[in-house]
This record gives sequence, structure tokens and C-alpha cells, in this order.
Amino acid sequence: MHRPDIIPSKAASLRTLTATMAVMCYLACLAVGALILIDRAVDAWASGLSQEVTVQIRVTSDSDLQADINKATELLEATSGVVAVADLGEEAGKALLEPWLGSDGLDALPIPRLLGVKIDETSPPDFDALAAALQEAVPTASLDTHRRWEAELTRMAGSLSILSALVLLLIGISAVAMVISASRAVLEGNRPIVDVLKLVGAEDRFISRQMDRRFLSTGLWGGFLGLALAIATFLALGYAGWAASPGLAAASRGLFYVPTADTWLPYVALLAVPVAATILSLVTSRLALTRMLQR
Amino acid sequence: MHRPDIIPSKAASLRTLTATMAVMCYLACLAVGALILIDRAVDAWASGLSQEVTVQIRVTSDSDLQADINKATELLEATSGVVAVADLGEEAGKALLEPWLGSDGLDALPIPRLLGVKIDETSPPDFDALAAALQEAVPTASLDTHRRWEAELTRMAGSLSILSALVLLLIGISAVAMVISASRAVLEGNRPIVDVLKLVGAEDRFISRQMDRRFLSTGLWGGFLGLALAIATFLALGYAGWAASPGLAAASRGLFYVPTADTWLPYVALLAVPVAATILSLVTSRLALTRMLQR
Amino acid sequence: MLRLERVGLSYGRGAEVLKDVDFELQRGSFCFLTGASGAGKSSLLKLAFMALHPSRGRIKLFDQDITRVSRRQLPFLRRRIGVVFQDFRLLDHLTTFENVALPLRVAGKLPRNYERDVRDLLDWVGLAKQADSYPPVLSGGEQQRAAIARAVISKPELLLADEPTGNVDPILARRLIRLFAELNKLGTTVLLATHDMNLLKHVRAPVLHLENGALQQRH
Amino acid sequence: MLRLERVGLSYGRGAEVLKDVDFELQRGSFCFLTGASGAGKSSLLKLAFMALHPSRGRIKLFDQDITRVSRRQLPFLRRRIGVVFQDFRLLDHLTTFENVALPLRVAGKLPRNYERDVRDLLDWVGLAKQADSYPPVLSGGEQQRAAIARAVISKPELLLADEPTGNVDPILARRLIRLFAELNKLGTTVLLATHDMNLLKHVRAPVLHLENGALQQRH
Ligand SMILES: Nc1ncnc2c1ncn2[C@@H]1O[C@H](COP(=O)(O)OP(=O)(O)OP(=O)(O)O)[C@@H](O)[C@H]1O
Ligand SMILES: Nc1ncnc2c1ncn2[C@@H]1O[C@H](COP(=O)(O)OP(=O)(O)OP(=O)(O)O)[C@@H](O)[C@H]1O
Ligand SMILES: [Mg+2]
Ligand SMILES: [Mg+2]
Repeated sequence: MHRPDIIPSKAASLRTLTATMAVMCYLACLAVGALILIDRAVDAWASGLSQEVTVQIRVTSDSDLQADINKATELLEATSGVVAVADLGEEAGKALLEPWLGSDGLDALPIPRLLGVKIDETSPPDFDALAAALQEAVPTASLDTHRRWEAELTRMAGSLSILSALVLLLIGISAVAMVISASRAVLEGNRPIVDVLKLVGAEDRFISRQMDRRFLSTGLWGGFLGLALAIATFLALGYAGWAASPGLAAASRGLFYVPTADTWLPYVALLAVPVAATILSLVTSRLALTRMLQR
Repeated sequence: MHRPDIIPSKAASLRTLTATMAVMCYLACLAVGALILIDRAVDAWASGLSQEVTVQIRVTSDSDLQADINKATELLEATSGVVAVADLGEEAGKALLEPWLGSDGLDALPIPRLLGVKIDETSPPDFDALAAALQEAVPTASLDTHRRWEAELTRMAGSLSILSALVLLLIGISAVAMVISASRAVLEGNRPIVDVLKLVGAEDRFISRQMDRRFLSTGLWGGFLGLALAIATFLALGYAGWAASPGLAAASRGLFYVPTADTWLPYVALLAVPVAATILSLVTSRLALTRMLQR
Repeated sequence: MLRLERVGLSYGRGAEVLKDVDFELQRGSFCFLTGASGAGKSSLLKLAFMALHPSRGRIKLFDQDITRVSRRQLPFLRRRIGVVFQDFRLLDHLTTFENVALPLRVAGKLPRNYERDVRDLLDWVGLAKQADSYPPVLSGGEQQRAAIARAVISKPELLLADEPTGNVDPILARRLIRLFAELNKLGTTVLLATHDMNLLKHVRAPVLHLENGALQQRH
Repeated sequence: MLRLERVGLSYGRGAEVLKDVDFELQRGSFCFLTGASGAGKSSLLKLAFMALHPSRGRIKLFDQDITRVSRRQLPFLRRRIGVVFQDFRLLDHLTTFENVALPLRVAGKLPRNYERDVRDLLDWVGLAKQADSYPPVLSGGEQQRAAIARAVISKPELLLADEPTGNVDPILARRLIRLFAELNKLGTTVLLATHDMNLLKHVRAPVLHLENGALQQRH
């Protein structure tokens, strides 16, 4: 004989809890996915870049090349964010001019000297200030702006990564607030039922088991609905999003298909969202129930 | 004599609605703010960039400079994403070499020629393919990679702008779903009261006025709480966020202080969020109430 | 006043609870409605109050066919009727005073015009001390008296009372019956469903008896 | 069985509803509890059922001091008591059958062991047809009978019934009183709060009368 659930499954507050779980898990999964995507993009980016910028020192008729090199090296080494400075030698200078002038007759020219400056990726120096200081100290020296762009990009990507972590955090906090509020409303709505159960001799264990079951099924159903919607969104982005933003689309697909060392990471991280939300809902209801039973 | 509200203000479902309004408005305001920030950043970026890349054509002993120029121009003009091609003349080539070699004796050298290529910002050409094609057709020609980086950055910023609009859209949809669900739960919880009101002779108008009042005050209170939290978050980012990401911090403050032509835009856009959410909540409750009253 | 013509009622697809009920309640009359538990007394009162639609037949109230009356008219018809529900239907978040005053408030009256009346009535039904209490803390009989007070506060033309003395002691019951009789003298038509045989002894009035869905008049 | 010693009860900071109530209910006895509406009958039953704590005094139930019993013991004590609440307290989302079976289910019994008993009892109280209906569609008297069935299904040692016949017709009332008397013969101690003077005539039993918060015994 089928026994109906003692805690009803059709209350309006329970539908709100389901919606809350679904929506908040959806947003959290999107945020987690975006965080993973952006972190990967930033990593890929950073590993593709050299951690060097170059400084060119011109040779003029009235300058002492070696003195200029020493002075510039000294200045660079004293700059925070610079890890190491190396003189790249004459050949590097020739290689620089070759594209413009061809290799013939280069020897006759005052070949500029290049210094390789290894920078700290995590806290790069302020390039504008550095360029100005360099110009001031050694008028023949100039900072290669090409690499500066790369560093700028890396910094921007880093910012983006922080921003998305922040968004994840804020969505997480919001989700926690919502799940707690909705769970408490459900429990509050069940107060008359809890009272009757107490009166007919139900043990606390019995009541919390029934309640846990309801919250567990509601939580998991809502949570995984949200997760499914999030995955659907990533897939939609991965395929339909091509026109709008090819990079985004490829990245979205990459989230699930591209084999990397940590392929399992997105799966685990995304799965953790509905599970964590359900646990939160359960714990909230347990605490409120305990308080309700105590009186 | 004080008359208590006919629709109670203390139901658990009403607290959930307040929380829902606050949290969803918070997230939506954050998304709106981020969208404005990113759009502004992208605009500023794009306007600061020239829409040109350059192509250098070397002079070698066995090449015909003018023929190379013509060939390259032809190829470039046929490339989609290229708007115009112009020969920048001999002086531009000299200016290019000056930083390395100084201005003395430049006349003796085979000065490379520069072509200015105006590109379509919104659909830039594929630079890698273009570089390869150029190399193939005109071995002495090369694409200046410096400007390519800028274009890449612009595209990335554009993607980011699309992404944030997408996030706003998804948060918007989520907020709509949540507000509808929570509003319906509140109305459902008030069904017994609506029934009694009908039985004691209340007109539909009377009931909906009472209900509207409740939803209006709950909605506005929750919505503006969310807005206030969002503004607090921007301010916190603007000041405390400096260390983590100076650019982000400056932008957050810029959202409210920097005088631009559209200074009013963020205020209006942010204000619209709680107002829209409250209207949504009101409309939802009205529709559900009308259905409830009809039976 | 109230006239049922060959009225039938069935809930959902179930059997008919009321079959061919035919009767007329004269303006100014006082009538008891009896019948076994589950006979359909409450259902009949709900029909008269337009809280239910009959499955067939016609109901006339205040000379209007209420099976055809528009939804906009309903509240105004209902304001002319007072009802005591078997399950009271008080609003838990309003005080006894506010519950009793509800029909007046809903009709757009101002507190200063009714406060006095409400307090007097509460006094009469013995709830003066409970005026500012909320229904959940009232005893069963106190809730019932609040429901009665709410039904009569607007001096309705028709009073429908469903088992209005089931939760009060005999002395209070007699007092309440006197209240109904008093109202009746002032012109209110009263239809009172009850199981309490003692009540029938206190007021000489016709008794309508429901059995197997049919109505018989006894005197 | 049940023993109140100088028990006082006041709600919040209000006046005392019960003052110095002293009485003992012998095992196997049958007792009526009367008193005006608001006299404190329901409050006294709630005290006996441990749904309320006395403000002072001591209550002994099954030879245990229930003002000192641990929260873990409460459910087991309550399973030995059947209660009919004045407001029924049925669960609206469970069928009549499930409502009546609730105390058994909660005590961990399996459906195959009680289904038969529940159906028989529903039959006895005249709810066989309503077994699969939900409380909101039951008539007042049907709900009351469901509440009574739930109270007696586990053949409790003590039965507390609060106005258990307020919503049923006199014939059913007599039938229900017979049920209580039958249970009493099988060993259940019965304490029955009522306003119905006719019931008092049907069973010869001592009457406890509450007045001004004090209890007087009448025979
Ligand atoms: N909403 C409903 N849906 C289905 N059946 C209903 C509904 N309301 C009442 N019934 C059934 O109709 C029958 C008559 O109910 P009604 O409440 O009119 O009886 P009553 O005469 O008032 O009984 P009582 O004296 O016990 O209050 C009962 O058998 C009841 O189960
Ligand atoms: N939870 C409560 N809080 C405050 N006062 C209460 C509460 N419950 C009951 N009372 C008050 O205590 C008094 C006794 O209530 P009780 O329900 O015991 O009366 P009763 O004898 O059962 O009356 P009735 O016959 O009308 O059911 C009443 O005046 C009531 O208003
Ligand atoms: Mg009835
Ligand atoms: Mg009582």
C-alpha cells in the first residue's frame, strides 16, 4: 500500500524553494563555468607570452654605448617588478633591423643594442613610469612597446579573472541568502503539520527524517535543474554563440571537451554547486526545525 | 484609530519575497553596473586606438619598390575587413628607423616604405592569414604586429562586452523567474484571507488594492535594499578594491563620479532595476489574484 | 427573500448531495435547518450565500436570480447577508475587534462611525475582554462568538448561521439565540442550521429537515 | 492515572485561567468536564496532554511527574494518550484514512498491520465512504468523527476529548458516546469536556465543573 508523504510536496513555498534552488544553482554554475573559462584563458595566454620586454639602446656619434648599457641595466635592476636584465648582444640588434633593411650592409650601421628584461608576471612594473625614467636617465634608451601591450593584456586578463572570482563570490553569497530564506519559509509553512505530528506522538527523529527527505528531494531536483540549464547555456553558447563571439563559443565548448590535465575540474566544480546548495538547504531546515521542536 | 493591514506583513513567504527582491535586484544592479563599466571601458579603448595597421615593404637590391607597393595594396584592398590602404610615403619610413639609428645618415640607407591600412573595427580581418598571404605575394612586405595586438585587445574587449550583456540577460531572466515564483507563493499563502474577504462582501477592487499595497511596499523595500547593497559593493570596490585591481577600482568609482556626457545613465539604469522588479511582482500578483477571484 | 427552485447539488462527479430542493424563506421569518451530519446543511447555506453554484435549479435571493447575477454584483448582495460559518473563518492576524469590524471596513465605513457599535456587540456576546486578542488564543466558544458578532454587526437582511452554538455552553447558547430572535424582530430573516435540540425548544419556529438530499418542513 | 496537584495556569502575563486545580483521575474511570465557554476546559486538557506547561503545581501522568519528564520521553507518553482537539487538527493533505492511521504510522507500525483496523473504525464512525477524501471536503461532523477516530485508533490508556460531539447530530452523538463507553470498559480512562447536557444523561459518570478557575466535583 502506498503511503503518501507526511510533509506535502505541493505547497507554494516549496515551489518557490525549487525555483530558488534552480535559479541560484543556475547562476552559480554559470559563474563557476565562467571562472574556469577565464582562468584557463588567462593561463593559456600567460604561458604563450614571453616574460620579457626589451630595451633598445641607440648608438649615436656622441654616446658611449657601454656606459649607457650599464646605466640602463642598473636602473632596470632597481625597478620593482623586474626579475633580471641581460644584454642580448650585437646579433639581436642586427636581427631587429633585418626586416626593414635586409641583411646586406648592416655592418656599416650603428647597430642598436638590446637588453632583455625579465619581468615578474604577477606584479609587472609600471611601464609608463619605467619608460619615462629610462628616457630621463639614458636618452638613447627606449622601452619596446610591443611587449608592453602583451603585459597590458595579461594584466587585463588578470583583472578579469579577479572580477569573475568576485562575481562568483557575490552570486554565492546571494545564493546562500536566498536558499536560507526560502528554506525557512518552507519550514515555517509546515509548522502546523509539525505540531500535529508532535501531538500524535512522533519522535523528533521521525519528524526530521520526513522533513529532510522533502528538502533533499526538493533541493536536488531544483539544484540539478539549475545545473542542467547552465550546461544547456554553455552548449548553446558553444554552438549558437559562434557568430556573436567566436572566442567565447570555442571556450564554452572547451569547458567540456578540450582534454587538459584538469578535465575533471569543471565537472566536479559544477556538480558541487547543487550538492552544496542542497546541503545548505538541509542544514538550514534542520536548524530551524530543531528550534521549532524545542518549544 | 489605527487600522491594521488586511494583508498581513509578517508571513514567511513575504520575507522570502523581500529576500528575493533584494537579492535579484542586487545581482541585476551589479550586472547593469558591470555592463555600463565595460561598455565605457571598451568605448574609451576603441576611441584611443587608431584604426590602422601598417605594412612595411623593404627595399632590397633586386626588388622593384613601386611594384611591390602596388601588389601589396591590391592584395590588401581585396581583403575583407580592410577599409582603405594608403601609401604613407618615404618620411614615414624614416620616422620608423629614427629611434634605432638616429637621424644622421639615414638618407644613405634603403628606407622601407609604409602602407597605412585602415581596418573595419567591427569585423577586423584575420591578421594571421593576412600576414601569411602578404608574405607569400610580396616577400618584402610584412605586417606590423604592434597594431595587431591593439586590434586583438579591442576584439577581446568587444567579446567581454557581449559576455556581460549576456550575463545581464541571464540574470534578468533568472530574476524574473524568481520574482514571479516568490510573488505567487505570497499570493497563494493569502488565499484563505482573500476567501474570507470575498465572503464578507469585499469588492475585487478592494482586495486588489490591499494586495497591491502589500506587494508594492514589499517590492520597493526589497528592491531598494538590493540597489543599496549594489551601490555599497561598487563603492567598496572603488576604494577597497584598489590593491586587487586598480583598473577595476577606478572604473567602479568612475561609474558614479566621472563626469561624462551620459552621467545620468548609470543612475537611471540602476534605479530602473528595483522599479521594474516591483512592477513585475505587482503584475504577477495581479494576474494570479484575478484568476483567484474569478473562481 | 430566499427561494430555491428544484435545486440539485453534487460535488465534482460525486452523487448528488441535494436533490430537487424546493423552498421559500419569507422576509422576516425565522427557520431552523436540521439533518444528520453530512446531510447537506452547510452545502445548502453555501448555496444561499453564493459560495457554491447549484448543479441545477434556480435560486432567487432578494428577488434576483443569483445563478445569473454578475460577479460585480456579488459583493453588494453579500453585504446584505450575515453568515456564521461552521469553521468560523476568522482572520488570525486581525484582533477580535478587527475581525468583527471587517464587513464594515470592507464596505468602506470609517472606524469612528462603527467603533462604538462593535464594542457594544462584543460586550453583548461576552468578548469585551478579548477585543484585542487574536483568534488563535481564543477558546473555541470565544471564536464562535466572534464569528457570530461578525455576521450580525452590519444588521443584515438575511442571517445564515451554521451550527452557531456548537461550542458554547447552554446559557450562552440561549443568550445567542435571543440575539438572533431580537434581530429577527427588527426585520432580519434568519436561517439557522443546528443539531442542538434544546435550541428548537427555545424558539417556536418552523424546522426544515434535510434527509437523503430532500427537504421536509416540520413545525 | 492522571493527577493534578495545586495546578495554576496563566497565559503570558494575563490573569490565571486555572487556579489551584487539584484532582485525580483513577485508572479506568470515566469523567465529564464542564464549564462555561472560556472557563479553561481546553486548557486543562492541554495540560494533561503536555501541550502546555502549568505555571505552577505538579501534574502526574502514568505515575510520572510530567513537569519534569525529558523531551525525549514525551512522544512515548503521548502515544499512550488519545486526544480529540476542539479544532480537530487534521492534516489537510492526507486522506481521512491516512489521518486516522497517523498515530500508528508515527509509531512505526506497518500498513498491513493496521489497514484493517482503520477501515473498521472508519466504518463504525460512519466515514467508510469518506476514507479517501481529504479533510477540507468533509462536513463539520465528518471532520470531527475523523478526529475522534484518530484519537482512539491506538486504543490509548487515556482518552482526552474536547467537545467531541459539538458538530454531530444527536443520534451520532449517542453512537460516539457508546464508543467511548466501550473503550472505557476495555480499560481506557476517559476525560470528556463538553457543553452537551444530553450527553451527561446518557452516561452515568462524575462531572468535574470548572468555574472561576477552580474545579468542583458533581455527581
Ligand atoms: N467541497 C466538497 N467536495 C466534495 N464533497 C463535499 C464538499 N463539501 C461537502 N462535501 C460532502 O457533502 C456532504 C454534505 O456536506 P455538508 O457540509 O453540507 O454536511 P452538513 O449537513 O453540514 O454536515 P455537518 O452537520 O456534519 O456539518 C458530506 O458528505 C461532505 O462529505
Ligand atoms: N494561547 C492562549 N493565549 C492566551 N490566552 C488564551 C490562550 N488559550 C486560551 N486562552 C484564554 O484562556 C481562557 C480559557 O480558554 P479555554 O480554551 O481553556 O476555554 P474553554 O473552557 O475550552 O472554552 P470553550 O468552551 O469556549 O472552548 C479563554 O478566555 C481564552 O481566551
Ligand atoms: Mg455542516
Ligand atoms: Mg475549549
